Amino acid sequence: MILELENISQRKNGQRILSDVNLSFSKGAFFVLMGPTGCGKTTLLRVAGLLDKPSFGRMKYQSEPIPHRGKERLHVRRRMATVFQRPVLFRGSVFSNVEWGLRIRGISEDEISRKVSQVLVMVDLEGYGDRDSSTLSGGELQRVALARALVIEPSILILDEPTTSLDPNLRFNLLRRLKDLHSETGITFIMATHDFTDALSLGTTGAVMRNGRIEQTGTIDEIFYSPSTPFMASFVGMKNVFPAEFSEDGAIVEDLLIRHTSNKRGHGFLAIPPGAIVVSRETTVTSERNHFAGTIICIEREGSIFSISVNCGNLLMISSVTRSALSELDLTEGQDIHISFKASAVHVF
Amino acid sequence: MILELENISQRKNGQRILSDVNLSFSKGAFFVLMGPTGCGKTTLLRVAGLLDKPSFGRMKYQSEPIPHRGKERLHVRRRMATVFQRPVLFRGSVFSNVEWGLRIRGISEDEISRKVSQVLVMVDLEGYGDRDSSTLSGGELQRVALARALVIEPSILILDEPTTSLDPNLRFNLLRRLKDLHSETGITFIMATHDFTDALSLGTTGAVMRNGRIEQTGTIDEIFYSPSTPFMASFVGMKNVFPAEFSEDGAIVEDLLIRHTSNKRGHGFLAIPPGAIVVSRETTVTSERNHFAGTIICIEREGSIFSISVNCGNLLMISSVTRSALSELDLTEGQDIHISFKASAVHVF
Amino acid sequence: MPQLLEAFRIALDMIVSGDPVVFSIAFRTLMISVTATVIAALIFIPVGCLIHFNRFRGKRFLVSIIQTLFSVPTVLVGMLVFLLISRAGPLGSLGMLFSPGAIVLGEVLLIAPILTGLTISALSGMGRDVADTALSLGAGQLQMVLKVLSESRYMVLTAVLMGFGRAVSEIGVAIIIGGNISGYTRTLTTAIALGVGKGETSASIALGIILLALAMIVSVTVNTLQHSEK
Amino acid sequence: MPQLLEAFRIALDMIVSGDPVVFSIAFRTLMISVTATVIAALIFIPVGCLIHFNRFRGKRFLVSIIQTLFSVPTVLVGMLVFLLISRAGPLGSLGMLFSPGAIVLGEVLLIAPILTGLTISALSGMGRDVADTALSLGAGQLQMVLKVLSESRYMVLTAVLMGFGRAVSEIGVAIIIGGNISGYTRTLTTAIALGVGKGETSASIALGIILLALAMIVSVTVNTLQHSEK
Amino acid sequence: GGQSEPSAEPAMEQTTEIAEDAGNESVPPRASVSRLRVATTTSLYDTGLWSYLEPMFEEEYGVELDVLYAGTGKALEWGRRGDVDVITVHSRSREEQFVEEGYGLERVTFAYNYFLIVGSPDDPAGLEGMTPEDAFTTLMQNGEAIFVSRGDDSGTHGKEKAIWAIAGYDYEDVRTSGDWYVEGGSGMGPTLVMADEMRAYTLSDMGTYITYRSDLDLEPVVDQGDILLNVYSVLEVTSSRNPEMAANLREFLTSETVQDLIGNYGVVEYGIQLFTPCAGEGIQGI
Ligand SMILES: Nc1ncnc2c1ncn2[C@@H]1O[C@H](COP(=O)(O)OP(=O)(O)OP(=O)(O)O)[C@@H](O)[C@H]1O
Ligand SMILES: Nc1ncnc2c1ncn2[C@@H]1O[C@H](COP(=O)(O)OP(=O)(O)OP(=O)(O)O)[C@@H](O)[C@H]1O
Ligand SMILES: [Mg+2]
Ligand SMILES: [Mg+2]
Repeated sequence: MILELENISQRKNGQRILSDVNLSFSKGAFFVLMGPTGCGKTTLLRVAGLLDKPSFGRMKYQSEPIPHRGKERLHVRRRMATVFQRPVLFRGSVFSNVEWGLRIRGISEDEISRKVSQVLVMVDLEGYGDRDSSTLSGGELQRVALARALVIEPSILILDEPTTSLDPNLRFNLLRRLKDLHSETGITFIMATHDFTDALSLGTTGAVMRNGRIEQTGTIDEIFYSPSTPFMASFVGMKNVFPAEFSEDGAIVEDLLIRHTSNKRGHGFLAIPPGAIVVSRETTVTSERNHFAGTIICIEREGSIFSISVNCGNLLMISSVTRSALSELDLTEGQDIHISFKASAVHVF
Repeated sequence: MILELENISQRKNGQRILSDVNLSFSKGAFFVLMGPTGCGKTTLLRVAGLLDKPSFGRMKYQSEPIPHRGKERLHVRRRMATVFQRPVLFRGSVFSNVEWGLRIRGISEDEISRKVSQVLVMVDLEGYGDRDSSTLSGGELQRVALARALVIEPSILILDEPTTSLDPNLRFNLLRRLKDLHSETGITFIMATHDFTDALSLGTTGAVMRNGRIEQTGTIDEIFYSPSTPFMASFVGMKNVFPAEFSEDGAIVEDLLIRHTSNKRGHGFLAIPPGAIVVSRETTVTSERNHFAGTIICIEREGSIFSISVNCGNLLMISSVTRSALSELDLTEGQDIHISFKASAVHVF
Repeated sequence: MPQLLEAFRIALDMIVSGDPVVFSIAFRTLMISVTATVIAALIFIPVGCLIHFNRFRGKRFLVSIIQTLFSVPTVLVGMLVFLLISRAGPLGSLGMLFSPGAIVLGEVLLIAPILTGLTISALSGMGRDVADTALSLGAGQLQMVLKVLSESRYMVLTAVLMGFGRAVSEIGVAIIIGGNISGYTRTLTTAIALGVGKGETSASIALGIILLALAMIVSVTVNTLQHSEK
Repeated sequence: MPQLLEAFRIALDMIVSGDPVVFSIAFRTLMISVTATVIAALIFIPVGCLIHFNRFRGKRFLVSIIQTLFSVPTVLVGMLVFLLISRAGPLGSLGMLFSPGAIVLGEVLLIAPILTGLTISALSGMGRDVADTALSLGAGQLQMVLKVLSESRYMVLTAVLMGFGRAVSEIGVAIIIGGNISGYTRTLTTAIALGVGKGETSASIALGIILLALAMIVSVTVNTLQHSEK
Repeated sequence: GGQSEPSAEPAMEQTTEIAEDAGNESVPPRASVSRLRVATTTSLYDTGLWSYLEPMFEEEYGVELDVLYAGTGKALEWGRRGDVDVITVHSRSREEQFVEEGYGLERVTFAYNYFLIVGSPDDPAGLEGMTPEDAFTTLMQNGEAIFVSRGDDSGTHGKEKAIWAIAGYDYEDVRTSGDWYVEGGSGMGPTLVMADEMRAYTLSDMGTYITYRSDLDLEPVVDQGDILLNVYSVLEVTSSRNPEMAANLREFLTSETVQDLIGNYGVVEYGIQLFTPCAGEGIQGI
């Protein structure tokens, strides 16, 4: 464990922002911190980056307690770098911004110019060195801030939503480079993000916060494919989350019997990923064990897929289909259709 | 046309930032402006919002030319509101921020408090009125900035990446409310965004910029499903874009003959959406007219789907499949497989 | 330095016993310098805004000139105003010389560069963000400027306090164009200068303490206003 | 105001003819006030930083006190330093009274509140962003403070120019603890004051013009340095 | 006020630098022992007499003479604190008190002239030719014609009070008797300017009046009367660091050559005798 947070609480203006947060970051992890806006991600990252002191709790770096002040704390802080959610650049050129972290560490001029050029290439800003930092576009600014932290080659790199202003292609390239850097150098990344694509493609472990508490922590797959609470399920985008009574026959949700593969009994929740729900005009015999008839309530475009709300008895189920499926099946609102899904697609918790 | 930009060019520090931009925004449109970072979106929105004067070109509001200074310009500007990419809040409470636009318009106290409460509910910040603006989280700040512009009820609302710091659920809700507002009030929206989901779910018309020029403008469907140039194709995420020679038989790409439904002849480009390419272990007879054998080069996770690069002769094709398809077909790197796609899925330009 | 203790004793005495002469001088001092500060602020904060928010040739040079005028000695201002309003001067017919109004005029001119220069500095520190935001929400030019000023109010208030400090503590103007006339144009500083001339060190320091007490009241008032406004 | 034209003619004459007395006085004035400003800046900009970057009880009160001291009259500072370094004072044995060094001491004290107060204002205007960024990149406390100072350098330089302006234009300290001794402690302002006392208006204004010319050189130099650095 | 024992502190170490630095304008010597400080009243300083005599004295005795000017009160205060070595002022009673208290060695008079009552040439109160006391009585009774007082406890102010006393008035009554009595609080020069601006009368020493005369529209209206006698004297300060040099300065001022120079000072420039030398003549003043 390179960094450990133990029972961290943070209060501001009498408001409890973080409650009893316990997290540990193993060396070389790419840790992704998620959660709704205002849940405390930034506050937590500021504590982790030693920029704020928590009101309560303690921290360890490589198993050594980090003191609240003094040389040792500075020493640990110097092994970290944080890129803020709303980065500010110093006045002056892009170069002078990026080199600053090296300069205060007393690196030689040669080394500085070599490293700065390298990192500028990495963030796709080759040739921007002489540009005045106040003339950059949003995405350029964000990348300079990233470069400024990367160039230090910290042991722990803390990123607070580092890719929000980037277009998808650039973002993809940049994330790939971060991933390469991660696997080459073994830097520990701690990244807050709202973007599941980023989280899934980069993260090894992660946590989801809610109201200042850690809701779930574990590997990325655990978080996305085994949400432990209804909040988690709805947070990771599972649309069809229902409370259910589990018995030997299956799960009773409202008046429907839903078959599943778990051996859970009693009260609980289940979720059916919208992508797992097949829509058809007629019922056909398949290996799917759940079949229901329903009516299309509404069809909505969500990005490049379409989300179809189907009323089955008292239950509103959402299925997502592609544009081509939509037109091939010729689906319209108000139409009667059939939905089906495999028992193994039902997530129980 | 509520707003027209004619031959707009913008220079800064001798640098050409915008070149000969022509755009018109029809009343009640939801116009989406896209393009890679640094392409000039913010610069254009500042001109459109009457915050900067272009070095060249002219503008019309409701077919009347907008003068470069004076009462009339102010009058038009007062019909607009802009939310910046990096919004700043005024010092003081959230309420005092949101009410400001109304206060300078001399709205009565009652009206002000009614409207402010309403708009705070809309951006999910009910009860935040008394909070000091400097204590907000990134996403809260962004929504206050949005509320501050919405409350004015402008005729044209200009948004420069308004949802970057929001988590997916909140973003979804907020976008839905913006859409409702759009259809209810007929406000003209001009929104820069990097997020295709936002663009697709909100936009009616749009444009993509590149290096300070308009690359393509039209309806959202035209932009996303009929890109007019290779840049556009790759920008909207079409992965399999190839130069081709078109003849009566079909299109020759490297040594493959690809069948399509267009009647284009001579040199051009074609693109095959990765989602339209079916991967199978054996060839089966289907209605698909393009069948090729190939080898899997690599499998990569991109968010919740997987991207499979397949080498067919000299051509690298990318197919995207879901997690479940991947495991059912038991695909691994190095494996020989077959790919197929319909002639109607091939986009020719 | 027994005189210091003595001075505190005298100052306390003057305050406690309500010495009418001292009180009237203190009141006059406050009136004159507050009036001068208010007038100067009303004129030169807007002037600073005008300079900051407009682009024109020679702007940087103008700012240098203003900063140069930070160094103008009070006696020089005193002399120039004297030449202006003395009987033989262009405004001689107004008969302003040796009146409290004349002191106000001189002090306004004296602190004009301070208020203008510090306003420009304050606004420069704000960047374009706030101005742009105000404009984007439909502000007219004036509303925008007022908003930016109010955002930089801490600095602007420092400027006002600095101007007040300069006005209340200056001697040159008050002596040369006020004349230090007992019961009419005598201010705390000219009274102090007089005392110093007479070698009445402790009494002079006592008056200085009273002056600082006045300044304290002003600064605490202004700070409290600023904080409560927020 | 024919005296004004006359004054310009005299000033020009003094400069062109290289009047040795005037030149030596001007040089002395510059040396004294630049020395005082540099010393005060080296001490009180850091003091301002210390106050700004630390939280403690009574901080707001301390800031009020500093702002109050904007109003300290130069004669008061003069008297206090006089009591300190006159033969009969605690530092009397140093024999500093009526020497240029004594004037420097007095001016340092005089402009201390200006430099401290304006430094605090300048830093307050920067917000926590810059400090946080510096810390997040591994800066120690001192490196962080230096970075924030350098980001607010326009304001800090205004503060320094304001301090210089106050030092170079003040009379009280220079007269009371310098003594205006010809050829030794006479500065431009005390020479002006003497001229005014003798009714030599034009010559006094001419000296004032020379003083402003000096100040102009200083302000242009400082501004040029600042812009070129950027 | 600052009472302190006239203390004799040990001479300071810096004496070595003196020889090299003496006379160098821009790099003055630092040790106070090498410098002789004389405090003089502003009116005397403003006539330029000291600038005229200073180089002669410095040449003759090889010392750096620092001439400080101030009101009589301040000059004596400096003497009490030991900050100056010699004092030249013009207020007999205060000088005598200074000597009595042990701060000064002996009051030695060396020159005199007369105070003048000056006013605008049309002489609105008709004071021309009166004695000083009659003139003041007339002013008091007239109550219209303005009189500007120095009001600063200077020697001149002291003289004015003395005249009021002889005229039979209590000074406090005069001060508070009406707007006609303007109590300035400035030096002689500014007071003359103020009187000129207000077309008022004032009491001035001759030296300052002469130097200002050309710029002002003021004429002497009363210049006769013993009470107007203005006697300058020199006092050596007891606690001086450099008593010998202080004595030298007293001797210098009272020497025959210098007495002649004082008598002739300004005659060419102003066409009038500014000072009458009186060393050893027993003229003590009032
Ligand atoms: N000084 C304060 N007083 C009161 N509440 C505060 C203060 N500072 C922060 N908060 C609240 O604490 C919560 C957590 O803030 P934080 O910035 O950590 O959120 P976040 O998870 O980073 O959100 P986002 O995704 O929007 O950036 C927010 O609701 C914020 O309003
Ligand atoms: N003053 C300037 N001097 C030189 N180049 C400038 C100046 N201002 C802007 N630019 C450049 O103009 C380009 C367009 O900037 P703009 O902010 O409009 O981009 P954008 O499309 O909004 O990008 P993003 O998506 O990153 O916000 C950028 O490359 C930027 O660096
Ligand atoms: Mg945050
Ligand atoms: Mg932008």
